[in-house]
Amino acid sequence: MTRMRMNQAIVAAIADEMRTDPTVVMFGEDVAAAGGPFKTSVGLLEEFGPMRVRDTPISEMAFTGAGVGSAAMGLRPIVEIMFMEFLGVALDQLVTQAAKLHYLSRGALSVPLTVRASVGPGTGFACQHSQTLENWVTSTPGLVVVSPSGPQTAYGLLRSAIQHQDPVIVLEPRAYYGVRGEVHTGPDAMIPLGRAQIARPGTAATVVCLGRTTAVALQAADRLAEIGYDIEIIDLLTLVPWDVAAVAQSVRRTGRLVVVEDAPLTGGWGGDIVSRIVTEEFGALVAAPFRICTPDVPVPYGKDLEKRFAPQPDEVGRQIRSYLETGEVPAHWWTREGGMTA
Amino acid sequence: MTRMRMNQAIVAAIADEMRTDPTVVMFGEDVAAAGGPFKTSVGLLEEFGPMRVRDTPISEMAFTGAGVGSAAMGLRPIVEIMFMEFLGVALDQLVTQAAKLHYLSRGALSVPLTVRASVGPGTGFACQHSQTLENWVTSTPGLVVVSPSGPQTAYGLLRSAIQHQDPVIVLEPRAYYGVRGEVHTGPDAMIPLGRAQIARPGTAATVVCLGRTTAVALQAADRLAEIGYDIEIIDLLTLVPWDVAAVAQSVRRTGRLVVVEDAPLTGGWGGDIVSRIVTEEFGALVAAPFRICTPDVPVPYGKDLEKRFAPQPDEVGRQIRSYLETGEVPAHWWTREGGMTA
Amino acid sequence: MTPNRTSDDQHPSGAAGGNQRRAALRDPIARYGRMLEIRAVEEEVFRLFATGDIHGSTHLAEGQEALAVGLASVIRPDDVVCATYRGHAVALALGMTPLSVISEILGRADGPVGGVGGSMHMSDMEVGLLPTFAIVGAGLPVATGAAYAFQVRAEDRIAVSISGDGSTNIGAFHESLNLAAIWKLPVLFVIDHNMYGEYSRWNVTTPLEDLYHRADSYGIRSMMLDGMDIDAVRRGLGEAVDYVRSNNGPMLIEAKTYRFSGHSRADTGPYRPEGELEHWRERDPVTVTRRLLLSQGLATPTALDQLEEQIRGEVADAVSEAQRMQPAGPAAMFAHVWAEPLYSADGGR
Amino acid sequence: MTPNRTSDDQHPSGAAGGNQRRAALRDPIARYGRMLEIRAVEEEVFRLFATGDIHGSTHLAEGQEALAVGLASVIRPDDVVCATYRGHAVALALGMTPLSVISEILGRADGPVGGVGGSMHMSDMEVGLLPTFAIVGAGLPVATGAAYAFQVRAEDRIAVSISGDGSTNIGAFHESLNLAAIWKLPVLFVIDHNMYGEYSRWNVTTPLEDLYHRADSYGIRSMMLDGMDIDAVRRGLGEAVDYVRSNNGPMLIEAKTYRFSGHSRADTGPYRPEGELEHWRERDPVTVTRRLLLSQGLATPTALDQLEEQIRGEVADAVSEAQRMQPAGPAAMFAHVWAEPLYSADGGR
Ligand SMILES: Cc1ncc(C[n+]2csc(CCOP(=O)(O)OP(=O)(O)O)c2C)c(N)n1
Ligand SMILES: Cc1ncc(C[n+]2csc(CCOP(=O)(O)OP(=O)(O)O)c2C)c(N)n1
Ligand SMILES: [Mg+2]
Ligand SMILES: [Mg+2]
Repeated sequence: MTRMRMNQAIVAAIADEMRTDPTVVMFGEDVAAAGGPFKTSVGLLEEFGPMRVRDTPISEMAFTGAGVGSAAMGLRPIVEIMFMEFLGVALDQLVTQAAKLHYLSRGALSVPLTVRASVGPGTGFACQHSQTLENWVTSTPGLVVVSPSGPQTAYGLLRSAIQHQDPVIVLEPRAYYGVRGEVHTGPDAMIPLGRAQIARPGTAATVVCLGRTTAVALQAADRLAEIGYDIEIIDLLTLVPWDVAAVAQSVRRTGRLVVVEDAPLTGGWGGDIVSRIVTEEFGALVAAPFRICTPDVPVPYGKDLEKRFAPQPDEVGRQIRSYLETGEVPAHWWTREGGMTA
Repeated sequence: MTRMRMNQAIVAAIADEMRTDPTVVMFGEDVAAAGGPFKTSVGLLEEFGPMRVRDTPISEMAFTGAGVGSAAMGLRPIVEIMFMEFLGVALDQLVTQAAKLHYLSRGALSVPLTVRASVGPGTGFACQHSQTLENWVTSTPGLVVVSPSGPQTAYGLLRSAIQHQDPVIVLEPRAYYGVRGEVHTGPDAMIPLGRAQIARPGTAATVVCLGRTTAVALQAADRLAEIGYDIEIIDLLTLVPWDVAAVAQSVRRTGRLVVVEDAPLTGGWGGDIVSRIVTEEFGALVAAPFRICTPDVPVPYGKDLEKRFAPQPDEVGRQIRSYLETGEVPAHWWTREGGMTA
Repeated sequence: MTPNRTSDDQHPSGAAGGNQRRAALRDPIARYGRMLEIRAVEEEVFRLFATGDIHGSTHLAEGQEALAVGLASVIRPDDVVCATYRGHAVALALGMTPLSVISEILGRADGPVGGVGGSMHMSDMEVGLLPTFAIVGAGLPVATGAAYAFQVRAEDRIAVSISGDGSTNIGAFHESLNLAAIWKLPVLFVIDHNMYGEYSRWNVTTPLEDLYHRADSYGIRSMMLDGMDIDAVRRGLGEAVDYVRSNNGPMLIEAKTYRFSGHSRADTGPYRPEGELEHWRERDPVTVTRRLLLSQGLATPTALDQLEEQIRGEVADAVSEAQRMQPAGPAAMFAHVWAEPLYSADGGR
Repeated sequence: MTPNRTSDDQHPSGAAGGNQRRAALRDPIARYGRMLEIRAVEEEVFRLFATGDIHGSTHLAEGQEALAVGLASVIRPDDVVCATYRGHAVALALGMTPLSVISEILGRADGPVGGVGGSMHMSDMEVGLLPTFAIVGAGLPVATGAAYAFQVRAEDRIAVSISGDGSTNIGAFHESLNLAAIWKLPVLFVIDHNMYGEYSRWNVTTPLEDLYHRADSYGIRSMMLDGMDIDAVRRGLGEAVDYVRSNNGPMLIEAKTYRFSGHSRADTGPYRPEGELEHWRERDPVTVTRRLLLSQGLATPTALDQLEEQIRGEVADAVSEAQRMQPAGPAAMFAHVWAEPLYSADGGR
């Protein structure tokens, strides 16, 4: 176990994979000489050389596609998309090419490509650099979508993603690159794709989180525990295909489902969780499930605004407490505080 | 009332807007001289001339962006994206630019842009030209998403979209371009954005549809009516922001919710409908809501495969009948028919 | 090491030995025969479309056979090719059989893509053909990436991207050439300038006629050649292939051809300037090559007539055989979605 | 007719009269003053970032002032400009006030974007500045579209896109130039070649140094100029603006500048070749212009010293004033999401 920041855990995962598998390569904007804009590739160029670690031009379509082509030819490329928004100029290569090549080659090709993209609010980068945008990639059969919640899961998921035979996109909560934690490394620390983790066992409600919101909900849970509410927190980790069984099992125990997410009310990924669970576990639910999400507005810049925009421990605690006390779904903060709808 | 194909209704809507408003312009690949790959702009070049109706190079990013820039400068451009997939090379301009310019100019600019894109299966174009991909655009505050279900709604929604002051994307079910129907034209035929329509009133269940699936569900409803099940069909028409009130009201009457969609099980738009309604109307539901959707596979090519892939009247009827008879959510066809999961 | 082929599931329709068919192209008569074969297949496909046997759309390459066959004849079996929805000619040239191509277009279970791909998605890694790309320009980044893999492993292979004149207006073209240049990758970009993108003549969409000049923006060596003349194609592409294979970096070749067919399906090409089609028909690569073979004394008219008859017969047989094959059943759509299925990909209730 | 401005909500911080500030640039001393002002604002922003008063990131344009001011001085008030996240200099040059720029960077409710935009999203349509684009290359298609609107309405206006050397490697650059050329649009593409894209020197990402050659791919006229010399900038851009405004179609100008600042925030530029920064500092547009004004006898050293002192004072005052302004409250994030809100945009429970 070593204490490291999430970006260091990412470097460690990549380095460990590069050491064991000579087909692992990495490229993206300023990932080589500069060690990555978020310092997620520090030292890799020095250790693995310019054939395997490369800087690219500002050409997301070309270099994401280069990931697709080189993966199809047997490499295991890791492509860094600095901000998820930049996939808006390259989505075709991931969704319409990478995710379909195995299918369209009748299995003759596979695309063991890992795309890493930073996502979400919390760093003051404003509305063109702060979206989560999971929905750009979630309804794409053939593409795995994962999202770590801190240093340990960043390490474990990334190693699994690199080893996986299908394309995987890793959505990294950028607000957490600098967050520190104890990290267990090595092959045992790999986290299987497709499996959620119970981040905190509990009985009062099932709270499903992803990425940045797991730690938020954990903080809320501590305070709720003090007043006697013992919630279960599921860190989804894999968003596609997500672990329906784990969530369903938990809901069968708790009878209540809450999703905490950085995505907006309309179209956010939480809708998929609530919908599927309610269809499959209707009888087990003792109260309405609901989502604690972001309002339907572009991510605002101002410090206080951005903080208010995304779920924070206080608000999550308040919502869940009210839910458990009343059995009713609480109002969103922007409704409660009055007249703030766009 | 005139009998016309859906593509002719689209031409009529554009022509009527171009006649009344000189700022309306249109461009896209082969929309001018050739009248459009789906014949959705036949005669417009002849009537309105090359300044207002233009062919573009194969440059979706540039011409979608040209729509954004010209809309910001006061035109009302209509941009044709021949197949929704092509937004995979241009999504940035719609989601990250168009939808944010009003916000980022503190209201000084608005972007009355209409993007039309053909969507969905049913024409044998295989997996890179048959996706619905609503999810690429649904969690984008600032962008309206609509989808017509036939000639009349294509006319009415498109005129409203063109007149609307915010960017609107119109998802046209391409399988229906050739479908004929009676079309009432003129300003009275405009369909307000944000309002669903009850395509068929009923009491047994609320069935929410969009685009291609409305007619599918209507056919299923006729057969269900013969055996005494009277379902209500809501044609959503606007997907973002969708008419929560209309669906909620219906569900309060019927106690049952089914969504019929061309999108895949994982990440399809129906999750948003089910999730929101279950949160707000949990008490009104007498049975589990569920989605009749497509399996998590790329859209297959073969004629029979493609037909099986997407909801058809028979299957929708079978599912809803079973649901109403047993109170239980029926199995997906691919589970029922055994062992077909990817 | 990662295997780049994970198939367990061989399609019988490709069994005729793509590599032998490729090797045969060393012979000029065989090259002529392959052009005839492509023409015959395209004519059958056109007919099957008209009779409603083919679902969806199909993009023929009549007039562009010399480029496809010329290209196939100068690359090696382990080189790879990224082509487009207008891909039957390239597929056949590379070695896929008429039965293979036609069975996929007919959506047969034993088609090379199992009937889930169709006309726009030919693929057979046995002959180095990646699934053809239906998004304009999408093949260029992928070819660039394939070349990068060859460079990393110091393999003696090259990647080829072949795409249309229209594809030079899309962002992926620009980005790929730039990346290939700066990384000095063994990739050959072939632009098949058939004068049209859909229903638009090149001049409606592109401010310059000779597209090979666009390579200058990236310091990439480039050349234009006559795509209707198979010998010119072989000479030009042969040199380019050598250049690229010798680690000089990428190269771009523009081949001037002409699309005799409409863009797709029933397009009759009403937008063509008068006389243009007729002018180009005089340069039909099939008839030009025949004339050349005869004038060079490499074959007799009778021999070539017999060859043509034989090929037409084989193609007709392939059509009949493909029609007798089973259409893909619903289970086909669930095959090969994932190379490594996760337990959570459960398909739902 | 559609109004292209729907604002009801004026931001007081822009009230100082952007157009007067623009008009002032007819005077060489005022141009020098504006460069000084930009430099002073960037220094304050750098300081505020260091002290933690600024949230997020910020991209300074020290060294690039001559290009910004030169451009602003040769276009008309009703022309429009699409610039980038490195946009403070262009914003100030066009006429936004230091108070306006700084208040937005500080996230103030009365900032020009109401505190929801920040450093990367300067905007003030009073001076023709569209919200600056934080996605590399995104401004080029938008400028192209703006120019199309001017063409349709036969207006005497032009659109300007200004973006970095790195932006010439992205697809949107290629597509926009092609579209602008084939439609013959009144758009001027300015490439600010400051030698770096983030931490990469141009040669790491781009196979040719003089980017104006890339215009040849589209038959677009182009020119290179010295972006450190405001007179050269004015001459070159002035000609280009005339050319574009006279309906000759688009033009591309490459200006060679140098980014004295790091890419963003605390980047100290460890990747610069030794001596490069010092070499370029000798060509600092602020000091070069000062020297020129003196040598031409247009001003005395005392006058320029006083001017500098005055401007620094004004900028310091603007900072103090901005710091006293109210930060944007939560309601700000709900403003201007929709120009025409639909009843169904209800915000939920
Ligand atoms: C990104 C994208 N835009 C548009 C299309 C629709 N489309 C298919 S083929 C074609 C014309 C392509 O022309 P060209 O590149 O010259 O190739 P050709 O068809 O002549 O072989 C177009 C516009 C597409 N498939 N992908
Ligand atoms: C599509 C996209 N890719 C990457 C980035 C990240 N990024 C921001 S600025 C920058 C460098 C741009 O360089 P250049 O165009 O030379 O402009 P400069 O910053 O030098 O003004 C990069 C890569 C981005 N904003 N958008
Ligand atoms: Mg062509
Ligand atoms: Mg630069």
